[in-house]
Parts: sequence; C-alpha cells; structure tokens
Amino acid sequence: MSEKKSHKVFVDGAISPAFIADSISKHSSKKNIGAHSLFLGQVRDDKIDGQNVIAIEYTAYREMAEEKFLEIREDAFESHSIICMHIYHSLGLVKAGEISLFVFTSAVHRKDAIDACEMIVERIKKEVPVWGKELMDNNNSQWKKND
Amino acid sequence: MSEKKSHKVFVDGAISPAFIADSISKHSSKKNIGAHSLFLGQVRDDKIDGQNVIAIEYTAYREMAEEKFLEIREDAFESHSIICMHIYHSLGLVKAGEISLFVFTSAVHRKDAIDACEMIVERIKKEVPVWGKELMDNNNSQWKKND
Amino acid sequence: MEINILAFGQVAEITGKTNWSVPYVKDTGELRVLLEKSYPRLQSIEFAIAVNKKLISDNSELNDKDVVALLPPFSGG
Amino acid sequence: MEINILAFGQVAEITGKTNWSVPYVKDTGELRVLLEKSYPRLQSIEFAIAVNKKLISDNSELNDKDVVALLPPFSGG
Repeated sequence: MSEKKSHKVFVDGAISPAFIADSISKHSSKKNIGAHSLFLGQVRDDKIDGQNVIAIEYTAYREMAEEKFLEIREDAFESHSIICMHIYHSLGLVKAGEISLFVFTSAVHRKDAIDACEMIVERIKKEVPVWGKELMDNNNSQWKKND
Repeated sequence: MSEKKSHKVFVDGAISPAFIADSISKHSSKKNIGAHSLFLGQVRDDKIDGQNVIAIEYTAYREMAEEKFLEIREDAFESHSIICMHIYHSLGLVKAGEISLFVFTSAVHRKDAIDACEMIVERIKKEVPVWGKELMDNNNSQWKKND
Repeated sequence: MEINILAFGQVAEITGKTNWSVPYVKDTGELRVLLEKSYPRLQSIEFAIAVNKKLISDNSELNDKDVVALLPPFSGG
Repeated sequence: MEINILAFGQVAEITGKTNWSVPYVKDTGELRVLLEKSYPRLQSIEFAIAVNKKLISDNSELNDKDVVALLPPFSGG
C-alpha cells in the first residue's frame, strides 16, 4: 500500500484550504492509515520598521530544490514507518494569511506520522534552496530569515 | 488576538475534509499566525481474527469528557505559546477510512504549534472518557484498545 | 442516601444498564465489591471509577447524591 | 573552459543578473574572490556555493561546464 512515487512539490501562488481538503479526501481509500499529521506554513504580517508584511514572494533554485525534496522524501520513508507523504511549497506571491507550505504524512500509528512530519518541516526550512522576499505595504521589501 | 473561548468538541459521525478546510480557512484572517499543526485520526480496517473492522462506534461520558477537553485546552494555552487551538472528536459511527479526531493548533512559530498539537493528542488518548467499539464485517465487535 | 451509577463501554455491556442508583454504600471499595458480586464478569475486566467526574485512585468515601461512573480503559481518537 | 553561474535571492539583486558564464576559474575559492571584486556588496552578505546542485563546504576545484550556484541563506516555508 505504500505510495512512494514522487509528485510535483512546487505550486503557483498560495495553497488553498480546498486543495488541502482534496488531499485529505484522497487518503480515505487507504484504510490501513490510522493517523495523519499536517503542517501548514502561513505567511505572517510581521511588522518591520513600522511597516507590515503584506505578502512574500518565493523563488527557488528549482532543479536543486527538487532533488532535495526527493532526498528528504526517501529519507523519511527510510527512517519512519509511514504509508505516504506529500510536500507542497508555493512559488511566486503568497499574501499574509495565506498558506505557502503544506507537509502531509500518514502512518498506521500516530507517532510515526507526527515525527516524520516534524523532521520533514525542519529539513525543508534548512536544506531546500527557496527564498522568501517579504513585501511591505510601502513597497519596501526585505529577505526573509528562517529561525 | 488569542482566541481562548471554548467550542463544541463532539461531532456526530465522521469529520469531513470539507469541515477541516473550513476550519483552516477561518484562520486566514489571523495574520500573526505563522504555523498550523493538524492531527487527524482515521479509522483503520484492522484485521482481527480474520475479520476486518468496518467501522468504530464511539461513545463518551460526555459531561466528564467536556470538562477534560476544557482542562487540556487551558493547559495547552498555559504551557505553549499558541494563538488558537481546536479539538473535534466524533461520536457515533465512523467508517474505516473516515476521520474521527481532529486536533488543530496555530502559533507564531512552528515549534509551539507542533509541540502543543502532539501534547493534546497524547492527553486526549489517555485522559478523555471516550470508547471505541470496533465493528467487524461478520457483525462481531470488540472494544478498541489505545496504544 | 442514594448513589447514582453510570456505566460505560464494556462495563455497560456486562451490567446491561447504563444508569441506575443504589442505596447506602460506604465507599468506592465497597461499591466495587458489591458490583463484582452482582456482575461476576466485571472481575475479569479492568475499570476505573470516577466520583462526580473526577477519577479516583484510592478508596473514596461516598456521599448522598454522588455520581459514580464505571470507566473501562479509554479508547478515543 | 566555461563555468555557468546562477545567482539567487539577495545575491542576484546585487549581481543584477541570475545566469551568466565565466571562462577559466581554478576553484570555488578563486571564484568567490573574483565575484567579491566585481560586486563588493557581496562581501557584506552571507552566501553558500553549490556545484552541480551539491552544496560544497570546502574549496572545490571547478571543471568545464560546471554549474555554480550562489545561494544566500534559505528561507522557504
């Protein structure tokens, strides 16, 4: 039952709640799944020098990022008993309040799903060549820093 | 911005992906949120003595469960920097492949959302008086055990 | 004196009822003995006791109008 | 010999281009020196180097047709 085939990670613009619902629905036929863990990254309207972030514009070194996503995927299946996993990351403009990252892991038991999801999120933040440029409401911008 | 008011936890039957999407959508106006962590418990079609589980029927000691959900909620806000949290649990019949538990935490930073979500799931499994009766396809049944 | 008893899950299957009351019972230890005498199958299963929605671990005195819940191991989620 | 250079994020803002090539360069250390001479603002920011999509930490020899990417700190998610 495990679905290890890869899929397109990058999506154009924000990730919609309807897309997430659709992704959840597709797993109802995999009846050996007992637990899903989902992580959603949402763009914050941080205040920087008195200006609010209104959106983040994401760019990536696509070829390298795609190799890295695949490596993270393979490592996740290697190190955790998961049945399937999906990663979606936005490119282009994502407004404050919208979702730019969606990590989805499924397993028989909750601990595997939860631990794998957290590991994948941490690795994406650290290892995948994607950049976010924070756009302010006065047309200024600055490069996002990951914590 | 933190939304600590309580809400109805128990829902009748399965929790639908559309309900989850709607719940996610409602957070797009809370623009200080940077991370959501979601846990979904899905009913497995475990094989028991050669028979598959086709559904779980959930019952609860409602009054005590509701007090316990409130206590877990208050502890989560006390121990983690979260902006909001929601718990939904099914009562009644939930078929294999359908979702019976939905825990949703949101925070400025991912670690708070992820840790709070995991803590809440563990406490629900251990401390909340809810029982699942696994119904087999030959009309047998047995009481679910949490691991 | 009246103690209200609630039974859930497998306990309710054994007792055949979910909600009844008993007259004077000194404490939860005595109640457990009485229940296991009336429903011997209760001896073979594990169940906890909550008094007025609070789980109790030691033997606890019972008072008039207390609500005693018989709780098999939880299996929510 | 031709080395292809890709620049991203803040590095691309400084170089004003995202994709160009340079003739002979011995290794990544020498390339870094050359770039910082052409674009002095690069000295004030942090950036990593990937050769053919692999991050390198030490100085690495460059070969014909290598693709060298200049990568400021990642900030995806």
